[in-house]
Amino acid sequence: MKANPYLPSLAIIEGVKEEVEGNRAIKTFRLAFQDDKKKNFSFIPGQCVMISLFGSGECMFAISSSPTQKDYIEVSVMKHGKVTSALHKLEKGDTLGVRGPYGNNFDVEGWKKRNLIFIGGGIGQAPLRSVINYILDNREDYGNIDIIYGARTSADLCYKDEFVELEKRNDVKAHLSIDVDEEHWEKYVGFVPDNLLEVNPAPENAIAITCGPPIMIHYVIQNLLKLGFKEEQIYTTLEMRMKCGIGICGRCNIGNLYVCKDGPVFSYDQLKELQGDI
Amino acid sequence: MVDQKELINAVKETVSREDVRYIVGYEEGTYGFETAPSFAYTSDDARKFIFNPLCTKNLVVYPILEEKLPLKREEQEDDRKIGIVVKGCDSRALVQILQEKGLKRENLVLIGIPCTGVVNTKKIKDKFPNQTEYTDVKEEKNHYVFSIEESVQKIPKKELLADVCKECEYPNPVIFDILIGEETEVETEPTYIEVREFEEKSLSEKWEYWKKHFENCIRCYACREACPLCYCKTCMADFLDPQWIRRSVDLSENTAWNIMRAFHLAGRCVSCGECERACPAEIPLMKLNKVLEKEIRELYDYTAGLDPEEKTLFGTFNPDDPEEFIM
Amino acid sequence: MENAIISKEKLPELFTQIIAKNKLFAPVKENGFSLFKEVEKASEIDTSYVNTRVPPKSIIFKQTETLFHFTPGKKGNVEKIPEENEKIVIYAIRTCDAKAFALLDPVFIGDFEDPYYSARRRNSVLIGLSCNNPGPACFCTSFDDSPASIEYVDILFTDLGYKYYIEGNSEIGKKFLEDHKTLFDAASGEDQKSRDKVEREAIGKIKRTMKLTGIVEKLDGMFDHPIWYESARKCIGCGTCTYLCPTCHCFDMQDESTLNKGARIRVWDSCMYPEYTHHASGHNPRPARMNRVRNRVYHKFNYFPKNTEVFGCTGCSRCIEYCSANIDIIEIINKIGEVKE
Amino acid sequence: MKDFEPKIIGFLCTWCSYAGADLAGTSRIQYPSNIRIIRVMCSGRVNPMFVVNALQQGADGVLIGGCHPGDCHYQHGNYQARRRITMMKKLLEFLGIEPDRVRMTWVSAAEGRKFAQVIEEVTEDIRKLGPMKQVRRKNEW
Repeated sequence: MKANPYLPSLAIIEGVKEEVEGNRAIKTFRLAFQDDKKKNFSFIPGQCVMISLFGSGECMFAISSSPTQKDYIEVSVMKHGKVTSALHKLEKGDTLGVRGPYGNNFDVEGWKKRNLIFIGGGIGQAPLRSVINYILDNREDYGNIDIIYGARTSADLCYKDEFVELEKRNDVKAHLSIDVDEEHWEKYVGFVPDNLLEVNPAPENAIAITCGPPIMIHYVIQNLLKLGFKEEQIYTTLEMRMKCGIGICGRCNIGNLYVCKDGPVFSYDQLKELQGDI
Repeated sequence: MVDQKELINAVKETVSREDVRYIVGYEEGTYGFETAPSFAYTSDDARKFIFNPLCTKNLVVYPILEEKLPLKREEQEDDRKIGIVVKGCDSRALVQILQEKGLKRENLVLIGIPCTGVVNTKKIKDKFPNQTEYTDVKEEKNHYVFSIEESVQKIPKKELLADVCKECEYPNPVIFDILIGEETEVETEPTYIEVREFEEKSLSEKWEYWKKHFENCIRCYACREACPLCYCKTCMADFLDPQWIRRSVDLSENTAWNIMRAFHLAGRCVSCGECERACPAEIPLMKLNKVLEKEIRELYDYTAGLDPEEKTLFGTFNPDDPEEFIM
Repeated sequence: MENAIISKEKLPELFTQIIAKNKLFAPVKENGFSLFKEVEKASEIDTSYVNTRVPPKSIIFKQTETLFHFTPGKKGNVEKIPEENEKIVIYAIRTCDAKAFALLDPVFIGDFEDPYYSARRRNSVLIGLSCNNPGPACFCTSFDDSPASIEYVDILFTDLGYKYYIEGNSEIGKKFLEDHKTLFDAASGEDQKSRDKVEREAIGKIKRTMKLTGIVEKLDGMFDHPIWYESARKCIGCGTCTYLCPTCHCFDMQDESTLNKGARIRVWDSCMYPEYTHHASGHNPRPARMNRVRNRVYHKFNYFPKNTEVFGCTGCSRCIEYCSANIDIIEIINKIGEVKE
Repeated sequence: MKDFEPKIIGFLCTWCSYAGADLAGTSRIQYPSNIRIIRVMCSGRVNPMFVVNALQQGADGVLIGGCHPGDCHYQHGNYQARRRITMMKKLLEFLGIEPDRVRMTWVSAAEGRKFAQVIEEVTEDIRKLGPMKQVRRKNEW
C-alpha cells in the first residue's frame, strides 16, 4: 500500500522575501516542514513541489533553493491567479501544504566538468537559481559559469541582492539585462535572446539551460543553435497548468509525456521529437 | 420543401463572391439520422449542402465560436463575411446577437430557409435504433417519408416533430439576404400548453420533478456551448474568484447552474431548442426557457429576436411595469 | 464452477443475495435513458439498453470525489478521510465499459497509486452482460473485441431468452459463482451453442469499422496536417464526448470550504474546454478547438498506445452518438488512414 | 418549527433603503434581528446570482431594497432591478422553490418606520415557509 499521493504535508513559512513589487509582484517563501518529512524530504535541482493554501487551492512551483540547504526549501511565486494572490497575503508563521517533490531534474551529476550557461527571464530564474546555488556550493566540480538574466525593467529583476553578491565573485559571470532603457542602468538593454548573442558563449564542452516565458525560450533556443550549440546541449524547464502533479489529471501533457511527471526538464532534442502543444 | 438545387446554387454563387470567406450549412451525417454542419470555402464544397427536416442544428453558434487567435507577424486579419444557412429560429438568434452587438450585420451573409419544422432526432432514433446508413428524410403532406432497408416508411409529422417546432411562430427567417423557396404559412399562436399544465402542479411536485432532472446533470455545459446566445467571453460558471458555482456536481450546484443558465437567457432565448438537443442528461431545458418566454410576453409584451434595433429586455424598462409583489 | 445457466425467475433471488452483502450497481431507466445507480431492489434493474448514458466509470472514478478534509486559512491543517472498503458489484456492465477499467488501471495505479480508485477497483466485482443489440455507431469489433468478450469482466452473463448463460473468468468471478451456486444449473453443450450463436448475431449487427492498422505510426507524422482544422471546425467545444467517454480520466482539483471546514475535491474535467490548459499568465498551449480536438484524438490513438500499448478507446460509440455536431471518431481515424504520405 | 429563526440577507441600496435602515436604528425603532444587511450601491447592482448564492449558502430568504420608482440615484437602476427580480421569482416558482423567499421593497431614506415594518413582515412570512431546503449547500464532503 503506497502513501496517498494527494495528501500534503504541513510546512511553516519561515520567512517571506519581497523580490519584486507592483502588479507582477514576486515573493520568495522559505518553508520548513513540520512532520517526518523534515527528515526524509530530498530533491535534486529542477524538481517541483505542489504548494497548497487550504481553501484557495494548489499550485505547482519549482523549488528555487539548492538541495545543499537542508533546513528549508524556497519557492518564488509571482502573483497572478487565485492561489498566488492568496499566497502573497501570507506572512511568517503561516501554514501551507506541500506535496512532492515531483518531476525529473537537471542532470547536475552528468554536467560535472562542463561549462554552464544559464539563460533566464523574469520569474523563470527560479528553477535556475536552484541549480546555480547547488553548483556554486560544489564549484570545483564545474567549468566556467555564465548567467544571463533579464526582465522587463530593473524593478522586475528577481534575486537582486544575490546578483550583487554574484557580481563580486570572480568565478562566475553574470550578465543582466532589461528590455527598455532606464536611467542609471549601465548594463545591457534589450531582450534576453539578444543579450545571449552579445555574450556569445562558446559551445564547446558547454551546456545551456534556459527558462522563461514561452516566447523567450523559443528565441533563446534559436539563437543558441545559431551560436553552434547542439540540440542535446540545450536544456529547458517548462511549465503547464497542473492539478494532480502525478500524471493522472491529464492537462499538462506535451505529446505522450506529462510535464509534471516526465518533465519539467527537457533537452531540446527530446522536445523536438514530442508532438504536442506547448 | 426546400429545393436542393436552388440552395446549392445560391451557396455556390455566394461563396464565389470575393468578400465571402465561407458558408456554414448542413451536409449528410456519417450514419443514421444525423446531419452535420458543413463548411463551404469554395463553390465545389457547396455540392454537399442539403436541407431536410433532419437539419436541426442552429448554425449561428459557428460565427460566435470563431477563435480570434493572435496574428502572426505580417499576418492580416481576415475580415471577409461569413455566410450562414438560417431557419426561422436561427435568424432570430442572430437578430438577438445583433441587438446585443455581439456580431455585426455587415460581416454576415444570410441564406434564409423557410422552415416547416424539424424532426426530433431522439424520437426517430428510438423508432429505428439500428439504422447505420445515412437516411434522407423528406416531408410530404404532413408525413415524413424515408426508406429503411428498402421499405418506404411514412410517419405522420406530429409523431416525430420536435417539441419546440410545434408552437413555432416564426418559421420564416426574420432577416436574410437570400431566401430559398416560398415562405411558410404560420398557423399557430403559441398556447404554452405544456408550461401551463406544469404550472398547475404544487410547489413540492414541481421541485420533485426538477430535482430528479438536476440530479442527473453532469455539468458538461453542453447546453451553454450549443446555445448561440451563450457567447460571453468568460462564463460566470467558469470564474474562479469569485466562484459563483462550485465545481462539485451535486444538487445544490446543479440547480444553481440551471437557474443561472435559464435566467441569463430570459428575454433572449429564441426557442431553437439547441440546449435541450445537446443535453446528454435529457434535462427538459426548454421548459425553463419557455416559461420565461411566456411570462415576458404576458408582463412586458416583449418577444426576443425580432428587431435588431430594439433594446434588450433587461436593458430597458417601463415605469409602469407590474410590481404587485413589491412591499 | 465455470459455466452455468440461471433461469430468469431466479434472477431476483440472486440480486437479493448480492444486495445483502454488497453495494449493487446496475442500470436503471430514469427520465427516458439508462444510467448506473445503486439499486436496493431487483425490480429497479432494467437491462433493455444498448449503453448507459454516463459510463460506469463513474462508480469507481466518481465525478465528484472528496480527497481529504482540511481546516481552511492561514493556519490550515489536513485531515484524512477513511478508506472505503465496501464491496461493490456492478451488474450488466457492457464489455466495452469493462475494458475501459482495464485501460484506466495503468493510469490510476501506475507510478503513483490513486488510493480512491484503487480501493474501489480492488473491492469490485464486474458482472458483464453480453450486448445482443449493439447500437448503430458501435465498433468494439474494430479493437478485436466482441460484444460478448469475457477478458475484462469477472463473470459474463449472456441473455438466451428465458435464461442467462453464465461464464466465470477471474478467480473472483469463479468464487462468486461458487458462492451462489444453489441458484445455478449446469450449462449443457446446447446452451454453449446458443450462446455462441447470440454472440455471432451480435457481431453481425455491428456495421461500422475503424481501420486501425498502422494508425499510431501514421499519426506520428500528421501533427500539422490540415485534417485537424477540418475535423475541428464543426466542434462546438461542449465536452460531452469526454464526459461520456469511459476511458477519459481528466479531472480538476479544487478547494471548497466554509469558514471553518473544507475539503479538497476532484471533479471530472474535459480537455475540450479552453480553461483546461489556460495558464494563469494568460498563455494557453491549446488555444483553439483545433488543438483540443487533435489532442483528444492523439491521446486515444497515439499517446495511449505509446504509454500502455493499447488504444485508449473501446468502441462504445457514445462520443459519436451524443455529439451534437456529428463529429465521428471513426470517420476521422479512417480519413487519417487514407491520407497519402 | 417553533424555534426556527430564519436568516435573511438584505441587499439594500446605499442611497435610500440603507439610509432608511440607518434611520430606523437611530430612531430606536425595534425590528427583528433576522436580517443581515449587505449594502450595495443600487438595487440594480443586485445580480440575481447574489440571490441564488445567498440561498445556497445559508439564507432562508433574501430582501432587496431600493429607492421608490423615480427616485433612483442612477435614474433607473431600481426599474431594471424590478424586471430582473420579477423574472427571478417566476423562475423560482416554476422550479418549485417558494418565490416568497425573494422579496423586494422600496424604502426611502425617510422611511425608518416602514423599514422596520417590512423586516417584521418578511421575517414572519419566511418563518412560516421554514428553512430553505432545495438549493442549500450541504457542505458534507
